[in-house]
Amino acid sequence: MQIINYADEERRQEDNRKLWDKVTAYFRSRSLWMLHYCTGCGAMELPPIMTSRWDIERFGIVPMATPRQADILLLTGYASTNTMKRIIRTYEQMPEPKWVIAFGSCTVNGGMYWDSYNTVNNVGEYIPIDITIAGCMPRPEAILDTMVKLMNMVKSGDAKAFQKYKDNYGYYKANQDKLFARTAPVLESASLKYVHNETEGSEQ
Amino acid sequence: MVVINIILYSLFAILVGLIFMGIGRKVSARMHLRYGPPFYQSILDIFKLMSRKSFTHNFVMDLGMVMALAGLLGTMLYVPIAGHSAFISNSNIIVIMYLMAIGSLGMAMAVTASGNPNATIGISRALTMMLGYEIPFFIIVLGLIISNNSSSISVIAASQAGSIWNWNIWHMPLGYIAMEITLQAMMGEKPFDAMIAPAEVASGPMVELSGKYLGLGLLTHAVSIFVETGLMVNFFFGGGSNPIDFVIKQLGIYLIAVIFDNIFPRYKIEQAVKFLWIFPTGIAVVQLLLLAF
Amino acid sequence: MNITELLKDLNSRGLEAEKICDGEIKVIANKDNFITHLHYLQSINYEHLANINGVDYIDENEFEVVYQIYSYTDKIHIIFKVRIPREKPVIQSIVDLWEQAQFYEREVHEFYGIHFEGNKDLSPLFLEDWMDLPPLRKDFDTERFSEIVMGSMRNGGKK
Amino acid sequence: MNIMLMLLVVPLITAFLTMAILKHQKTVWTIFLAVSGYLSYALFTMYGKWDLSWSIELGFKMFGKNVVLSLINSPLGWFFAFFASLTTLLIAMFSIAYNDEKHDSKTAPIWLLLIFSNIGIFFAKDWLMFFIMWEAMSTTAYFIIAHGKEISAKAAKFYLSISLIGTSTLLLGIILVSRLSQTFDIGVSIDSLVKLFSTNYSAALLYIGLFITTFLIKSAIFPFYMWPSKAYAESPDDFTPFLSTVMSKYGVYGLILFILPILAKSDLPMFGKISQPAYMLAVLGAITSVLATILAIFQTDMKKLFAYSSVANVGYIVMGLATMSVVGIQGALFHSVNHMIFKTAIFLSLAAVIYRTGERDMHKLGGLVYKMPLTFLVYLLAIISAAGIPPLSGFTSKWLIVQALMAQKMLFVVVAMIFASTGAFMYLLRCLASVFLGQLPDKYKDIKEAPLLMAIPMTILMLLTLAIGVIPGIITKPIDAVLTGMGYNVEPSSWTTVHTALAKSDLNLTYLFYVFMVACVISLIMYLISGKQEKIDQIDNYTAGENPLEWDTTPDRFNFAYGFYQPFKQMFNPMLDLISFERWMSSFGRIVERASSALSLLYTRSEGAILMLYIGIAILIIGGMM
Amino acid sequence: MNFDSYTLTKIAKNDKYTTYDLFFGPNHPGMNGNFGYVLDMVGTEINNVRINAGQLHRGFEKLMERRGWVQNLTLVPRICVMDPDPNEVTYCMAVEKIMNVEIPERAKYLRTITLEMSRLTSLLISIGGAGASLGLYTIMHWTMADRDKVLDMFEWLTGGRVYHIYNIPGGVRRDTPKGFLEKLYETMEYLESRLPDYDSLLFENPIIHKRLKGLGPVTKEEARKTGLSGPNLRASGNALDIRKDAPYAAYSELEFDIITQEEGDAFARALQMRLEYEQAIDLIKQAIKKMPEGDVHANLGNLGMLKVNPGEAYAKVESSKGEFGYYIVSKGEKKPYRVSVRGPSLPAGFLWATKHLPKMKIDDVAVWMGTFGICAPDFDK
Repeated sequence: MQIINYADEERRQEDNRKLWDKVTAYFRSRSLWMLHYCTGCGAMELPPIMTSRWDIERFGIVPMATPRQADILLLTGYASTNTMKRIIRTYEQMPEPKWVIAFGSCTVNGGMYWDSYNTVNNVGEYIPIDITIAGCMPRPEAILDTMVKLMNMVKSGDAKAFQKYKDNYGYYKANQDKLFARTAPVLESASLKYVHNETEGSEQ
Repeated sequence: MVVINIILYSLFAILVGLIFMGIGRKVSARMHLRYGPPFYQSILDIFKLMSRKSFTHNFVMDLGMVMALAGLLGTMLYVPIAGHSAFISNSNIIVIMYLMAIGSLGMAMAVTASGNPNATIGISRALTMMLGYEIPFFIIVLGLIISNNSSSISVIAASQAGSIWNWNIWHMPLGYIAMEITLQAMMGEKPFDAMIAPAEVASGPMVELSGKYLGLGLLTHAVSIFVETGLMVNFFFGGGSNPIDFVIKQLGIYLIAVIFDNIFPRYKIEQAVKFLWIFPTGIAVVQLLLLAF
Repeated sequence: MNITELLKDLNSRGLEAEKICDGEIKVIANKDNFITHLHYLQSINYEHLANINGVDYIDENEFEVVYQIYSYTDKIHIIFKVRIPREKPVIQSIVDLWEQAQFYEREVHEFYGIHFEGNKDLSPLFLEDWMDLPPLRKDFDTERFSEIVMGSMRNGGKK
Repeated sequence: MNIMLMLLVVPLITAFLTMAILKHQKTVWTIFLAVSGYLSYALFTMYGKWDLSWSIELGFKMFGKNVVLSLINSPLGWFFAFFASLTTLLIAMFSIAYNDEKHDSKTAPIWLLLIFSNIGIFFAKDWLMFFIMWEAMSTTAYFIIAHGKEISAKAAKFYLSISLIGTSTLLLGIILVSRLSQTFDIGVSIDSLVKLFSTNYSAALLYIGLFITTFLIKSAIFPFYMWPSKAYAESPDDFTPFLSTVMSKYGVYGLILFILPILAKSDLPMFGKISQPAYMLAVLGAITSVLATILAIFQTDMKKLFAYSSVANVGYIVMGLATMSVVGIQGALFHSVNHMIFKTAIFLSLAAVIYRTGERDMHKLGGLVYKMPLTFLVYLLAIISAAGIPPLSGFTSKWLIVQALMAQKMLFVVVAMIFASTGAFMYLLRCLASVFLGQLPDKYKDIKEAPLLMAIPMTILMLLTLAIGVIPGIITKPIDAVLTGMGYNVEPSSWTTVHTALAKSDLNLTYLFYVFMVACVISLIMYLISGKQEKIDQIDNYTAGENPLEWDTTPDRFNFAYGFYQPFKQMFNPMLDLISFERWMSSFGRIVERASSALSLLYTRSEGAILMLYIGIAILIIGGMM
Repeated sequence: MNFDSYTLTKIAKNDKYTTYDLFFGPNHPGMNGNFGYVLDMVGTEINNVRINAGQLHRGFEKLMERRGWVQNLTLVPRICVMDPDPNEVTYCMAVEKIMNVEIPERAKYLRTITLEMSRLTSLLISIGGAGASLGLYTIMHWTMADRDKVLDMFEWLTGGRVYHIYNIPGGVRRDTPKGFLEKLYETMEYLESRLPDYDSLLFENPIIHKRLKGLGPVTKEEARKTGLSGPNLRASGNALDIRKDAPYAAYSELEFDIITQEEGDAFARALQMRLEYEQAIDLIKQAIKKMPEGDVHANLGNLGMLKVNPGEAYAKVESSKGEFGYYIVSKGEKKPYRVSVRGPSLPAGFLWATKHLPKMKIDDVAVWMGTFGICAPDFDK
């Protein structure tokens, strides 16, 4: 699957953005609403940044109840297969423009769950990520820093992952199908031994 | 000329409402021991919401949200702002009460059109709450009307002109207390915010609103803040001698509501209605009887 | 009842009971009549079922279903073990004794493929559309699975 | 021929004519439409000609005079008759489309008889005419409600048994009053009752009490507010609007015709600013509207819901009347017309829904806006009007009534009024949300918009409610005539402004509409300049991240409509037991029912027997008088 | 007229259009954690509930069989994010039981301190969360701010804010930094001074009383029989606490009483959390005062190459949510043969959900979860 290289194209676009776009980008960057969805254990560091100590509302970032209202989707930590399905549905329900922040090492390469049968290794294969934060789990300062970085990216028009999703939908869809639309067992061992149990079950 | 006036007044109300919301957020942040967003945050939010893409389920959603804002703007135009208003009218209270219902109707229509049960539950709660607060509110208004023998807000506001001691808050303190509680419910602040309870029905009516629909919803809310606090100023605080005085009084009233909002959890809807029908209504009835006999 | 009395009592009922440490014993029961023993234990105030878990003894070609039982009065924890053959992983359900067992049994069923006779609802609880071997069996290779489906790489792909 | 007589004769003759060709349904209903068109036109031409009358002397004497059956074109009667026939005209148009093979109720001839009695009631000059027509109306309505269905027949019997009480009290009242005034003339009897009030207060109270009972029963005012929920719900869907809007006004008409002048002219003990009997009436109206509102909120059947809504609206009208002030009566009359218009629009749009879906329970419907947008729009404007929201017509009349109540310092009555009209908002929106909005169930995926013949009357009604809302003069001008005819001194009302008794409280409705439109434009501009919207499927909803289809959640199972106000209802549960008169009313009704069913067996077999009944009753009454 | 609320379930059975599905979680503001219930509703009342778990399933038990004894220490705290230390301690205790190792006295006290600090952080979230689910966000902000004070102490002691991996088989990783205990004592005093504020805002609030009293009652016997543990068990009147019944760490040397409530309803559970929070502060203070000097870990050789002799053991710890139990089977290899985790939330989250939620109003679900302290990852594993 061909992936369009955005780096150059965006830089070219940067110059001839209209004033109106610049203004909207500024407003958008100052009012990022994040979806209140704790997908993994990284969500534990969200309450501190939202509350008194770090107070992310200073930047206009507030949690929102439903994907319809939100601008940012936070993937807080590992995404299990079940969660990934819900994340994709949630992401597709969000109106554009929308951004995704991936938290923690486990969203990049699986982290300590790299060999688990139920967690996705690289979240970026299924939905486009704008920024990834390293660490397990990332410290609030890191999250805050990322948020500010995202704000700057939005302001300068660099955060265009949602565009990437639209343009390369085939690639993402194929990966998603590989994960969810399984019709047969993956490993050979399954066909040998699991059948027995099924018939056993129906006899009861 | 009247059209230009109407537009200017509408923009003024929207702006004031939005800045109030921002200040309200700042004040709640301070109560939470936080720094809080800038006071113009709500304006940024509105701009962002209006400029982004949004989803609609059918034309009723569009119609409803436009109707909601139009209704509230229409209501706002009937509220005299320190004796000024966009056009010459009698600013009849009953008209205002019924005009405000357009806002609720539009909102209710728009969100139930999405077909999300969460939204519908929210609307059923909002309407129940409306029945809850209209009763005490109307009894208080009735007291004012009876004592002034006019259902015009301008007359009520003008009757309090002169000294600070002419304000109705001193003449009918019980009515003021009842109104303060009722206002909390009218503005949908806690403990009477069962309709938008995020933890229960995922923000209720707002659940399916995206982009500009939510933006229009927020604008409606901003105007409703302006209208409700404006009514309060006209009823009990002498209506203000100039627009700045008026807005400062409104802000004071709004901040009281915000402070209460931050120290109470929410009632269940039936508890809220029961509360509203017992305490504020009881107080208002006592006040009404004192005025009438 | 203290721990020695309990051991004696259980042994006299034909169970292999053995002390692990203070306040903790393990008991091995037969798959045919373990329910009567659990019934008995429950009647002598072993009322807390902490967990049910499976162990896959693949070398011995057996599954072990372990019931963690505790008495609030005696303060003794019993690791109550029942072995069943791997070819025919069927065991009786104890839903009638402890209500929460239905969920523990569903979990064991999902992760080991052990069938609990008498548990009405053994539908999957955690995994969606799972078609492979039950994952906690020793012969399920999670790394291989992850490699094929999620494209995982050892050491992050570095040799 | 005398035009007054024509008004009576045309429907009567066509009634028998259509009976002969009952098999050709379309023709029958077209004739029905033509007759109602003729009546509306004739009535329209009669406006201002207040000296039209017709009378016939019967061949026997009573009280030393020849007994006369007479009609007169009074402004009050004209007012009700004209708007009633206008409503009928629109319903008739709807009925042509509605009564196809599947929904045929074969009620056109009887309905024509009902219209005949309708005209008679509104133009009757003497009690004899009034009673005959009243009785005819009650009986014919029974047949239409029954319309050959088991369940409807039951409801109809219930209705008939309640009506029987009404007619018997009316008969008793007429006998007593005629004896007192030595004539059947209504005008004279008013004066004699006024005289009686100054001499024998309690006797006079008893006399008017008999009449009031009749009128309250007909208008379903407390304590008789239960029967509409049965009768309205089970009657033919196209007849329900007539039943609810026109027939509920007979009681109101009676009150204005007979009770109000007596109360106004007599010297009565006062309570605050108004007389005690009037206050009692206001309280009854208040109780009715509050109870009916509460009951309407909890209905699941949409026709029952609006049956209670009608009761509540008649409650408002009675409240307005009871103020005895110009503004109040103006409001009451205005609301009578408004109620005819918006309630007809509501019932017609619901009939269109029932016509297409065959379902009456609100929770089984949903999302019909996708399929029937015009019906939705009609319903929407109708409920905006019904909820009394400006700039539509319902607001004006409610506003007038509220202003009148406040001016008369009827404090708790006006609070009840506000309660009822806010509660109205709740049930009106419930039906909107459950029937037209929400998720469209799979089985209604391929229904169509209402047919053209249904759409036309609905659209006319929609425009009418808007026009009256913006230019209230359309109604207030005729009301001026009515009020003048009743002896009130009124200034001619303006086209745009409505006046009240309170200081500085007049309201210019055209201006209000204008302001609202400007606000709409501002709001629309905001909507248009903001970002683009994308239309998405109805099931593409926030479901907490889940795919609803994985949990077998089809649109049918994703629609909150049942138990809409359940938490609110739980507050009222203990009270609902108390106010549910239905139990004792129905047990009472059953006794009467049994008696009446024996009687009804005689004539349910064929429609022609109605005439026999008429004649029999007329002879009975006149014989009783002798 | 039909009195539908009287026979809602009957109506739901006869008329399929009366019911509808409402998705409560995973992406729902009222849900704590990535977990969900699919509610079958009649009106605003719940008719039936389907459990939607597994969103956090990572296969810990499988992964632990593939990793070394000490490597597993990085996995275990992730089983319960809110309250990670009990997992570490339980795992270590199970290993120590099999190896038959006695840990040094000071290590015992340090374990006690970390456990209780962890309990504080978890209870602060629970209390704040219970408030937030009723719309009282102020208390949420306050508790989170105070929780950060505890997290700072954790950071000083262990280097990590949320996951500490401080406890290792044989004791704790390292001794306290200089001045740590004094600062911790001060922090505890600060936390204690905040309690009146919480009380006046949350526990003495009449609306809270109105909302919580009588909600989701659990009787004394039911609580014991259905496997509830921790605060939920004690809120129903059972004076049972693992810290007393099977003392571990230094609990046998500290003075404390088992706090119980009688009512067993949501308010009792919330109050129980509040009282145990106070008790935890007191326990930390006691532990600081009684802290002996000495080693902080027993010598087990090179921990990276740790081999555990064959055997099996079940160890359990009283966490802020209840009993955390680890059943470990060792075959004498570098890796455990089987680790089975008993999370405390399953009885409440699954069994009591099916018992309590039907007939409950949608209004109460979030706060019902909040007072039960349901933590999804510990049953999803």
